This record gives sequence, structure tokens and C-alpha cells, in this order.
Amino acid sequence: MEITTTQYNRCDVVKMTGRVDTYTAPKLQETMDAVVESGKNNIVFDMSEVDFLSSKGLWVLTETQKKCKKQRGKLVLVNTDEKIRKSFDLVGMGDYFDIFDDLTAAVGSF
Amino acid sequence: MEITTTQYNRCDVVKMTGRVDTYTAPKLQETMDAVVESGKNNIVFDMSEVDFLSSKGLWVLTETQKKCKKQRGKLVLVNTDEKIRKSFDLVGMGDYFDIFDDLTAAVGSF
Amino acid sequence: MTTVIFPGRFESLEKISKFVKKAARNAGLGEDAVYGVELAVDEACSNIIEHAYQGENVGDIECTCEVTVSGIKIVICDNGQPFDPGQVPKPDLSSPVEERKKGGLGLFYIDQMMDEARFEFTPGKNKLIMIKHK
Amino acid sequence: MTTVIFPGRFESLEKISKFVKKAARNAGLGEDAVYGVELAVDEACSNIIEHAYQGENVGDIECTCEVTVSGIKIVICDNGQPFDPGQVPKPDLSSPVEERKKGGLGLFYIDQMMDEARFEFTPGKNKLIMIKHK
Ligand SMILES: Nc1ncnc2c1ncn2[C@@H]1O[C@H](COP(=O)(O)OP(=O)(O)O)[C@@H](O)[C@H]1O
Ligand SMILES: Nc1ncnc2c1ncn2[C@@H]1O[C@H](COP(=O)(O)OP(=O)(O)O)[C@@H](O)[C@H]1O
Repeated sequence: MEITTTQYNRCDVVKMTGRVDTYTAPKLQETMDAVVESGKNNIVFDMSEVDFLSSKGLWVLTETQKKCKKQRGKLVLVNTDEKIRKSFDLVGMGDYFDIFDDLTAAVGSF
Repeated sequence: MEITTTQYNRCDVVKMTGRVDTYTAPKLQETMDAVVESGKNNIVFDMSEVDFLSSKGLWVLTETQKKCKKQRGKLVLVNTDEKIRKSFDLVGMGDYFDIFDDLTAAVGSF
Repeated sequence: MTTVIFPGRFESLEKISKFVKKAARNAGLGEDAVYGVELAVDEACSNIIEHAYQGENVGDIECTCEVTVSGIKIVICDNGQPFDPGQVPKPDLSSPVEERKKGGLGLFYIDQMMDEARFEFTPGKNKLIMIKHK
Repeated sequence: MTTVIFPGRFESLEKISKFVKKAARNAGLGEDAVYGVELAVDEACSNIIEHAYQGENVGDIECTCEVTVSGIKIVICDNGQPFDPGQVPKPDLSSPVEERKKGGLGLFYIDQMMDEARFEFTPGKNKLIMIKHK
């Protein structure tokens, strides 16, 4: 599991690899919180190498989305695995995140 | 030779493949002019598949840079081949364009 | 039928996941079904640590995978606090996400992802029996 | 030694480029030197069409590549208007780019990229002889 943050002019990209489960979700939350606390409120979460996301991971994303929106920003996702997308749909969260197929398009949306 | 334009929120990406020589430079100029005329003045020129650029191609880039700057925008380059960069340096134009290694970074710079 | 005992801590989740994914693939499940099994088992084991043991390194998680004619049967046992699944309120899946209370999706995912899922509580032993068809 | 005659139009530039790149590689030049040869030849042929013929499809471009012990010798011939290279002003390479006049870099690139480059004009025939060492 690795988490990296890259800063761009209008957004930060957080990229994580591996699983987002109860073990790793707190580390992701910390990273997201650090971005929001640094005053950035547009975040791209690059999921191209995330192969699993449990309900704990989902709550990290919804919490982050709420914090971003409170500051008029937005969390968007990139390259979310189809199986993970289906798990969002199942709990009525399919529309809560804009999902891009391409990192550049996500960064370019801000 | 192919030229594609992709629109993002703060910039347009123009990508060309192959050679920029006296034969193809006018087509590139047309594309660049169309972007500027559409009111966009931040342009990313993705050169990752450009393998040759003659002085005619270089003038297209300087003309476009001038037009962008006139409207307070900027032309930046991505993945410019090292041999092409050296040809910029040779004529004292090495600093006239910001050059990024990564398309996302270039788009994210606006 | 293979049984593996894992220490009850969150670090074990990845190892448990690897174990059940391998069994599910051996049972002939497709990749969507394998992911469903991974998700259900992850939620179940995370619940055991959080709710049954109320902390890490309190007890073990015993995980048994059995390839059957129709698919896979997974049994997960712990010896923490039992609970009454019937008393757990259903999650709110329709309010705007902003207004929902955090948590409460694990049991729902278990139900949704598996073809059968039932708890059995005997003194000192809690069992979750799950079945997923091919 | 190979000679190929190309129709004098801009579409030919890519074909000319392929021809000289192949010869330069055969001569054992490294990739930077090959690019230099490609650039010099492209600028030279573009000039022939624009300045010597003053238009496309007016005359041909004859291109000869000779692998030598030390590298490659390239001779480019046309039968358009001759000119006096000594009369051509040097390009402005130091002013801010914004203030520079467009054009005038082709001959400079030819000089820079090749180890030797000289024009020979005889009645009805203009020759550019270029040499690049390994
Ligand atoms: N294995 C378990 N042992 C004890 N209580 C449990 C167990 N699994 C679930 N629960 C109870 O059911 C509730 C809902 O569980 P769940 O849907 O997984 O969501 P969450 O764990 O995120 O609250 C938990 O808050 C807990 O009270
Ligand atoms: N082959 C040629 N025949 C006639 N005139 C030439 C030729 N090559 C160059 N010239 C003259 O030299 C000038 C400078 O050429 P060059 O450095 O290639 O820049 P450009 O062609 O962009 O003006 C040209 O404008 C032209 O007047």
C-alpha cells in the first residue's frame, strides 16, 4: 500500500495502491484531511491501482467529499474499478462522485 | 500525421503525431489558430509523438505563444524530444516555452 | 475444505482476503463473484474485530472455505461478544449522502454479495455461514 | 552511393527524410547526428521549393547520399534560381523571441548541424554539398 499526493495549480491528486480496508482507510483519511487542511479543496483520487474498497473506504470518500464541498470544492475519482463502482451503486452512492477514465481529464476538469 | 484537440476547463490540449515540417506546419498553425480564436488562450502542445520539428514548426510554436500571451494565456509543451529541445537551445529559444514531462502536470499547471 | 486461523487485527484483513479469493477462484466463481466474496468476508472480519472483540489482538478469526458442487461455502468463527442481527437497523440508502449517518453498510454488503448468509451463536462461539453460487 | 530524385513539393519532405536517415544510420552515425542530418536536409529541401523554385511542382530535387570512411556526404541538387548565400543576413538569436522577425533559421541550422556545408552554383544547376562525421 502506497499513498502519494501531487499538487497541481487547481487541485491535488491523491493516488493510492492496493486495498482500502479497515487497516488502510485511516491512512487515506489522514492524507485527505491533510490536503483539505492545507487549504486545497479540489481533490482527484486516482484509483487506477486500487483493487478493493470496503465500506470503511467508502466512508473516507464520503467524508472527504463533504469536507471539500463545504469549502466549495469537490472530490472526483479516476479509473475506479467497475466492481467498486457497482458497490457504490448498491448503496445509492453511484452519483455522489464524478468518475473520470483519465487522470488528465480529471485534473483538467478543475 | 494526426492532430487532435481536447478541451479541458482551463486549457486545450493539442496533440500531433509525426513530423512538423513545411508540409504539415500549416495544419498545426490552423489548429492552434482555431483554439485561440475560440477564446481559449492556454494551450498544451503534446509532443510525445512528434519526432521531428523544422524551423517552420518552431515558428508555428512561437507565433502561437505570442497570440496566447497577447491574451494573457500561455502555450506550454509536453514531452518534447531531447533532440528537438536542443534545436530550440541552438537558436536561443530554450527558455521560451515551459516544457513538462507529463501531460497531467501540464494541464494541472493552469 | 481448508481452515486458517488469523490473529484478530486489521492487518490480517489482506491475508484473509487472499485466502478466500484463492478459494473462490478454485471454486470456479467469476471475477465479479470473487470480488463480492472478498467484500463480504472483509466486512465480516472487520466487524468481528471492531464489534465482537471490540479491539485488535483480543481474539482470533477462524476462516473455513469449502468448495461445493454449486460454488463456495465460507464459515467465519470468533469467540467475542455475540449480537442480535435482527436488532440492527437497516441502513439508509435513499437519503442524500450528505444527510446519512456514517457506518452500517457492512451487514448490508454481506447480504447483498452472498447468496446466503446467516449467523449462528452458541455459547463462546459466533459463526457466520456464507454461501456463494457459481 | 545512392541518388534519388524527388518531385519538388512539400509532401516529398517526409520521403527525403526517410531516405537520408536510412543512409545516415548505415554510415554509422549516432541518433543525435542522424537527427541533425534530417533537420539540415529538411531545411535545405524546403528552401529549394520555397526559394529556388518559388513554388511546389516546379522542378525536382536530386538527393545523393554517399557513405564515406568518416561518415556521410550528402549532395542536394536543383535547377531553380541560384542565390548568393553570402548576402543572406545572419539570424537574430539573442533578441527576446517576441521581437524577432520570423524566418531565417534554415541556413543556420544547416551550418550548425553539419560538419561541412557549401553551395556550388553552375549554370542551370545548384548544389549543396554537406558532410557529417560519425
Ligand atoms: N460480528 C459482530 N459482532 C457484534 N456486533 C456486530 C457484528 N457485526 C455487526 N455488528 C453490529 O451491527 C452494526 C452494523 O454493522 P455493519 O453493518 O457492519 O456496520 P458498521 O460496522 O460500519 O457499523 C454494528 O454497528 C454492530 O453494532
Ligand atoms: N535554396 C535556396 N535558393 C534560393 N534562396 C535561398 C535558398 N536557401 C535560402 N535562400 C535565401 O536565404 C534566406 C534565408 O533562408 P533560411 O535561413 O532557410 O530561412 P527562411 O527560408 O525561413 O527564410 C531565404 O529567405 C532566401 O532568401
